Amino acid sequence: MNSMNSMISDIKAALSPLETSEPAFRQIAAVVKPDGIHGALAYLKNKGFTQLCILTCIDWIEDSQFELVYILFSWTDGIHIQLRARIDREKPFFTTVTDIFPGARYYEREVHEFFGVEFCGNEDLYKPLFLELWDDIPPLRKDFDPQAYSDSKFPMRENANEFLSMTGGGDDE
Amino acid sequence: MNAMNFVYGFLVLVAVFIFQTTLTGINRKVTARLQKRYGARWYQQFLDIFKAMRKDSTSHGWVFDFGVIMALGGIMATVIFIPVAGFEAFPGLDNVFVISYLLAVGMLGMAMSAAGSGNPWASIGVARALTNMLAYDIPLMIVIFTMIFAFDSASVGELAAMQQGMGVLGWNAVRMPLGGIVAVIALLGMLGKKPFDSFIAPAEIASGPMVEYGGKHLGFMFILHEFMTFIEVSLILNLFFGGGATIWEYMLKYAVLYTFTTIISGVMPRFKIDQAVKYFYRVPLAMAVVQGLVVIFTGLGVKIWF
Amino acid sequence: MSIAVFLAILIILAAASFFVTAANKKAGGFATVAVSLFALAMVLSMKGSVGGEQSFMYLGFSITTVGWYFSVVMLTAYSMTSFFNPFWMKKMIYPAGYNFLYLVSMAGTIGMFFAGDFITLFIFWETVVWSSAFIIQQGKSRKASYVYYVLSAVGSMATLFAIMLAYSVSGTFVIRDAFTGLAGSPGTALVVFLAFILSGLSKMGIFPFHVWLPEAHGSAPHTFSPVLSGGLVKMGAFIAFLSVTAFPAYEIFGDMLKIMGIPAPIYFLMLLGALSIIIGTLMAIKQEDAKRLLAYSSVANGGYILIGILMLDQVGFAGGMMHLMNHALASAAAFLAIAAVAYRTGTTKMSEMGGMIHRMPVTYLVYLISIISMAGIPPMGGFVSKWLVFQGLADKGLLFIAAAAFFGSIGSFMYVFRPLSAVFLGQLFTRDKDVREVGFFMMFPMVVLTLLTLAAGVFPNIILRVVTEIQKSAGIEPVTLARNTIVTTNGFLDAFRVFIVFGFGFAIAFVLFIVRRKSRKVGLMDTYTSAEFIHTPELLHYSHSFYAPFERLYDKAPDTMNMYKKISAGIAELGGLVEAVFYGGKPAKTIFWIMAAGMVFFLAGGVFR
Amino acid sequence: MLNPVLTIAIPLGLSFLSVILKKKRGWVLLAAACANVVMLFFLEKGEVVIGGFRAPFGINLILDAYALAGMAVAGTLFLAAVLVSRDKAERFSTVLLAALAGINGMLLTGDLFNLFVFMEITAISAYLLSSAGKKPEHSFNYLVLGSVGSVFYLLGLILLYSMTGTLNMAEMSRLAGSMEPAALAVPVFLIFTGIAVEAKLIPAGGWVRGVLGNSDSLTGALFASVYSGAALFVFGRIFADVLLSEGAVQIVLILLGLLTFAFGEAAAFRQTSIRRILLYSSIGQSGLAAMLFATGLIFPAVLVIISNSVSKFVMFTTAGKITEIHGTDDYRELGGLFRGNRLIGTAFTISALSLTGIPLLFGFYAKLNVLAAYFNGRNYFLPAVILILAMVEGAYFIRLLIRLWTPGKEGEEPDAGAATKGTGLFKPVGAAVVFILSMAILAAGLLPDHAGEFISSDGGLPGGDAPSINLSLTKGGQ
Amino acid sequence: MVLDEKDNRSPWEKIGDYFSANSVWMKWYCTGCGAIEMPPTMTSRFDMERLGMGPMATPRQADVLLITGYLSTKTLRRVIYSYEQMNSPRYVVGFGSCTVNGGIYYDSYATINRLDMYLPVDLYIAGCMPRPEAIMNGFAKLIDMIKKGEARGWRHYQENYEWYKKNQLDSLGEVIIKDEFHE
Repeated sequence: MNSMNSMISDIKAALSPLETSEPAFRQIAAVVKPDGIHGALAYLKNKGFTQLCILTCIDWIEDSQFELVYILFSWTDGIHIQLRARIDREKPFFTTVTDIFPGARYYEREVHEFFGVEFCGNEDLYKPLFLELWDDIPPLRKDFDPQAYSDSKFPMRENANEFLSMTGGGDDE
Repeated sequence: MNAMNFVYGFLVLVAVFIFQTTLTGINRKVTARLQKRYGARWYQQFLDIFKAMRKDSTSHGWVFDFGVIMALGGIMATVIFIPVAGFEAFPGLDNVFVISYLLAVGMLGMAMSAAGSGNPWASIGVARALTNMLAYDIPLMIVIFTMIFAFDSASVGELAAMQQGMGVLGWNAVRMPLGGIVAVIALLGMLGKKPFDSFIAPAEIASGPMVEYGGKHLGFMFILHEFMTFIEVSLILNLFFGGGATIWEYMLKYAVLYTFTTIISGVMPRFKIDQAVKYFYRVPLAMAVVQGLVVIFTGLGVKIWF
Repeated sequence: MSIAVFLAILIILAAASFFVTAANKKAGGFATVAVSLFALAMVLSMKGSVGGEQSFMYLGFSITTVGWYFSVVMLTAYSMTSFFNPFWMKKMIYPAGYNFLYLVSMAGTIGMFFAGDFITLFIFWETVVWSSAFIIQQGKSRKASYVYYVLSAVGSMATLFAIMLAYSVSGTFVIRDAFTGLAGSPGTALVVFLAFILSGLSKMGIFPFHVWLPEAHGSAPHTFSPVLSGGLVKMGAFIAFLSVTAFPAYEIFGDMLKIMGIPAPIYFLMLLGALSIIIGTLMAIKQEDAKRLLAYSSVANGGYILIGILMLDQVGFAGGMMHLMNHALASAAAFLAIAAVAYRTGTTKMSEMGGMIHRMPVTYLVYLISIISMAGIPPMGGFVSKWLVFQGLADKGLLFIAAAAFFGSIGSFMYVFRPLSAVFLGQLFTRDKDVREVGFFMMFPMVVLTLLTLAAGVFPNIILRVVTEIQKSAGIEPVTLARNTIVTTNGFLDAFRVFIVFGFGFAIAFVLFIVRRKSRKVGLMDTYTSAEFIHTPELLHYSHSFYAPFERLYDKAPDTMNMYKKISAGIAELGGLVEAVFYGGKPAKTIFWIMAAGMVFFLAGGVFR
Repeated sequence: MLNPVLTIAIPLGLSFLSVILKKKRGWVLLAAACANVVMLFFLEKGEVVIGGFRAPFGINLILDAYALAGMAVAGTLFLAAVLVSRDKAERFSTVLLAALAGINGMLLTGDLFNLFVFMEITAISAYLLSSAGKKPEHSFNYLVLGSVGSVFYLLGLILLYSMTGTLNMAEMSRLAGSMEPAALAVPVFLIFTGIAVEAKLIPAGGWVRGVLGNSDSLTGALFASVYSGAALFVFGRIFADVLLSEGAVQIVLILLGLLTFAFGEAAAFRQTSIRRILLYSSIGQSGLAAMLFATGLIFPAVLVIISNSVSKFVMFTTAGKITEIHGTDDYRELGGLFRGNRLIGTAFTISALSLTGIPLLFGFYAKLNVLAAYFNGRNYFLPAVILILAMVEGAYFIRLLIRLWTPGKEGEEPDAGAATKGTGLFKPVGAAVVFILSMAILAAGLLPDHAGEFISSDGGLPGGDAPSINLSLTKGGQ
Repeated sequence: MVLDEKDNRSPWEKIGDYFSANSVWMKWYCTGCGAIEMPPTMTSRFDMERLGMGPMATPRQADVLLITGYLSTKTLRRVIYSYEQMNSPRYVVGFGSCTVNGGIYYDSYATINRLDMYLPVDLYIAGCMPRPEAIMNGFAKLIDMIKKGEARGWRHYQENYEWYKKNQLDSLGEVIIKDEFHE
């Protein structure tokens, strides 16, 4: 645990996070200011956290905030680090980290597609990634209503007879 | 060469089709029983073929069709040349090289048609099939070569006839035991049975060359497969197991030999294609060369029974 | 017309074509067509005058059946290929020079085949070598021409050595007399035999001289590769023929160690042939360029021809002699087909093309039939000749050579299929959507060669009759021919009946096919892709590293080219050393060496007198 | 019939005249060169005594077929060189005329000391000429080695004189024949060294790279064909006619020739500069000729010298011109040079191919004779070596030719646009001369027997050597 | 399925249907959790080969398209593509409640609710998931239907192609996607 402790103290000293915690064994969570993310990632990459496991997002609709979560892993120490930062939900703009982790390009596209967060500097941001031909607000936002979407797009079966009548002809709609 | 030859040839084709397709059905049952299943009906193979012929088909251009016809045509011509229990529709054309190379016409036609579909799986499958062929054919051809040298004949019918009349001891598989083993292993490769079936690996390359065939094209491929099986098993049977003095003996031996390969393949896993090549060039090739040297330099196996 | 006059006319016509081309490129191309067809007609008409001896100044000619046969093979390749010339003139850097050298090398081959003595043989041999070397450099690679020339030179120099050695022993240059004079001294005879056949080996691309074929065939102008592969390589076969017939190798080496009845030196050469079959096959399988692939296939087929000729028996020899005709026809046609494709698409890289069958069906059929013949599949000519070679090998029990022959034969299915699949079958690339079939004038030679290949397979006895005459003149028992049948001790082959039965099978299959319902036509891109949408044909075409799993098995095998590179580097290194030691520009050093030489003189004069 | 002395006296006299006639000296040079060639046809064969004393006591000149062949080659090529580079030759008129006199003297003289004198005349003119390369260092090296060679030669002469008491060649030949061969080892070495410097043989050819590697169209041609041809003729005169060595000494001589041949070809193989390729090739050919002379095979050696001199003349002249015009002679930078100079390219190609021994060119006849001569002597090792080295020679020449003819990158079709620009390497006269010489190679190659008879005409060469092989006698059907 | 249509097949068609019924080859589209029920059905416990059924590698060879579970819109596009590559006569079997009415994914933004809106389903096998017994039962029913000429979904698809196409476009936008990953 010494490496953990020293890591935490290092992080505290270098990144001055808003708060730190240890959510699980060999995991560190640190909340930083949005504009500190870039520096923190660069610093941690230097410290051996060479892998960006994931970039994801949480929609805190009550606080009107998006929380971006970067999870890094160090193959030398075996430690995961979460970096969390909250940005304004109404103006969901953030800078890309592809200059530090080129692989973040696809994570950012994903977050953009599902939450609508825009990462300035990512060239491919507006290309579709998962959702083919999506035509509504980003689906993982809390204010998106999947039931309504499903009802509007995918007809429900109303009763058993409808299916039975299908083989007789498709003119019942 | 007159009209009767062609009539005989046609009858041979029909008979071979019925016989081999039935046998294939029975062997499906055998495989099922090996796997503790009940298995398909014995005539299931006929149903499958006729069902395929019945269905609509899709074509990817003229070479796709032409290749199929060429394949089946070449294979059927080869079937006509195979001597069965001393009977040949066209006497004297049963040269072993003619048969093995005419067989290649069919394979080339199939490969052409498959690659003509434009599907990369088909090309990969063909590439593997050809590699497989290169693997099994060399040891087998060395043994056959030895046999031709030893008996001064390249005629399949004559070679078969020479082994008859001495019971089991007359069989080349017994006279040349290593060669016999090589032949059976090569037969597995020729038939595309496990462990040498990586070229039609259904789950990996979507059944390889067959990937784009449906309907009558697929039916043709199944008929082709039956004929090809007949040619390959007959070749080994005639050359190594003495053919048959009568048609019944021939059929019986044939059924036993074919079922034997099915049983072996029923309990085998699958070689990767390069593993298959390595295997054939290690064990069977060495055995074939040893057998060849023994026969050529000592005459052992050729003369001691004479 | 005497040979000398004939050759002189050809040379004059070659010069004329030079000036015609200088005036009008296309007309010059047509001039080569006319001249080569004229030469072919002349040679064909010479069949009657076989047996004559002629001389002109210091050149001596002798018209033999075998010379006639080789000339016909050669001129078929030349004349058919020349039909392509007019259309490629604009791509040549020296069109006039190309046409001139094309015809000069053609004349050279005729002179060589009809040579009556070694000096004539050598003169024309070298004429062909340098003229073709200067043609090859007009293609894609200068290095190819260099490699070609150097390896040819290895052979030429060895041959010259052999000629002079034979001359010094027997005192004549006349081919048969010079060799028979060696009968008394087997040691010298062995040296002469090996040195003489070396040029044949290097020309035929027998291991270890095979490295020039892929370079030269692959990089020569597209209109010259067919000649190289279909024609010039056969010059080596001629040398091999002379080595075993004019040089009575079997008699002279009769007392030596025999392996399966073959004298050891000949068996050794056969092993080299077998090795080239294996190497040619393996290398052809892994080529990415269609022309290089065909070049390696020529290496393998050269092995068959060599083995067949060296057997010098009733059957195998006939097979070897016939195979050189069959291979010339098939390989010229295959190279022409690739040239036709390159004419339309501008590339010969297999991974850059696909689906040409939908745009160039005739070219496809030409290529198909020629490769079927090369792979030795009935009913094409290549099958008959390979069959004869196999029969001959089986007769003699040459196990290892037969194993190599089988390997090459089965392996050829692999490499001939590859361009078929990659270039002609598969997906049609977007870039080639508007490609058209080549015009009639280029299609004509391809179709003629294809029909000849087919004819050779269905009526092989037409060619084999000439071969029997050659066998008679070489003093061996000719292969037995019935009306349609070739008879050997191990069985017989009736190619015509095989063809008919094949047709019968095909007819049944065809009837079966058309009685069933017509199929639905779908596009090439509408294929099973595990249900994924793919819109780019280039991505749906499997052609790169076609036999990757198999290639992996031998990708670490040593490359013969490296050996030559090492030799070349060694000579250069020695040169560098010499330069530094003797020519460094420091007088003191030179004087030191003078003194050293002085010491040697003193020692020579005083000590080792 | 003219007295052979005139061929020495006239150039020498004109050389003094040219100092006075400063303006017209170019014409004087041309006239002398022409006169020299014309005189060759009218010279009286036989021995000429100078100063009244008959040999062995006096000084004499010997004009036999051998000397005539040498003078024909040297004189013709000298004239050709003057014609091709008249402007350059003009500046060196005096020197060149003296050199011509020296060369003729070297070839004609029947006296070993006179030979020394003529050699010195020639050598001094060569030193002066080599300074035209504007690289004094190389001229200095040449001067040093040349002087060393002269000293060695003189020492050898003194030794021989003390041993035999004569300097006359014929007398010396007679006396040396009866001497213990081992005793000749030292004088042979000393004299060998003296001539080897000029003949570019190992170990004394250290100056060649510097001088010939920086030669221009005039000096290159003169050094590589005229001087070196003459020197080799002298070498042959001495070692195949006068001081016939035997046993170990002969083997050492052959070996040195062989080493020169092999090393020269190997060194040429790695060069990229045209002139260096050519100079090492010349070294190799000199080695071959020396080897042949040392074996006693005079006729093949003469053929080799003639073939080499003519070919090298064409090639060195061209290479010199190329350097002058394009500023470099690295063939990798000169791709497609001959595209604009096809006539000269053809001449160059014919010369190179002849040198590598392609049939129907003169070089083939030479090679054939060399081989036949060795085979007749039941020597099988040397022909094998010669053929292997001929292969090396063919390799580097074909590489050079291909590059010079065909522009464009490796792996692509030739690109006419990438060809080295520029036409007209030569002025018309020069081009004509070069082309005629190459055509002569071709003609002599097409009619080899006539050429052979022409060279060995009238009583043949010393030792009665005649063509080893007559192609007309090898016709088929006999 | 109770259908009151007359059996108006020709004798040749009847024979053909007999063959089709006794040799049913399936292309599994293993879209969801149902795929895991297939191995027991196929292997020695239940052995579907008894009925002449078997798995096939490609849609060209197959007679039945077996949809084993929920279908997201992305998957449905590919299923439709596969179906159109099959040769007639071809049949579709929906498998599990997700294909019937969306199952537990009824309100998902990404999965469809009714398969028969987009493809002509001949037979549903209900259950979440159906056990192998149910599957075998369903197959027996399918074979029976084919034999009697009642499994005519493929004809229905041909005849009502416009209707199916409209449904597909309504729910999916485009069937065939061309983007960065599919070019």
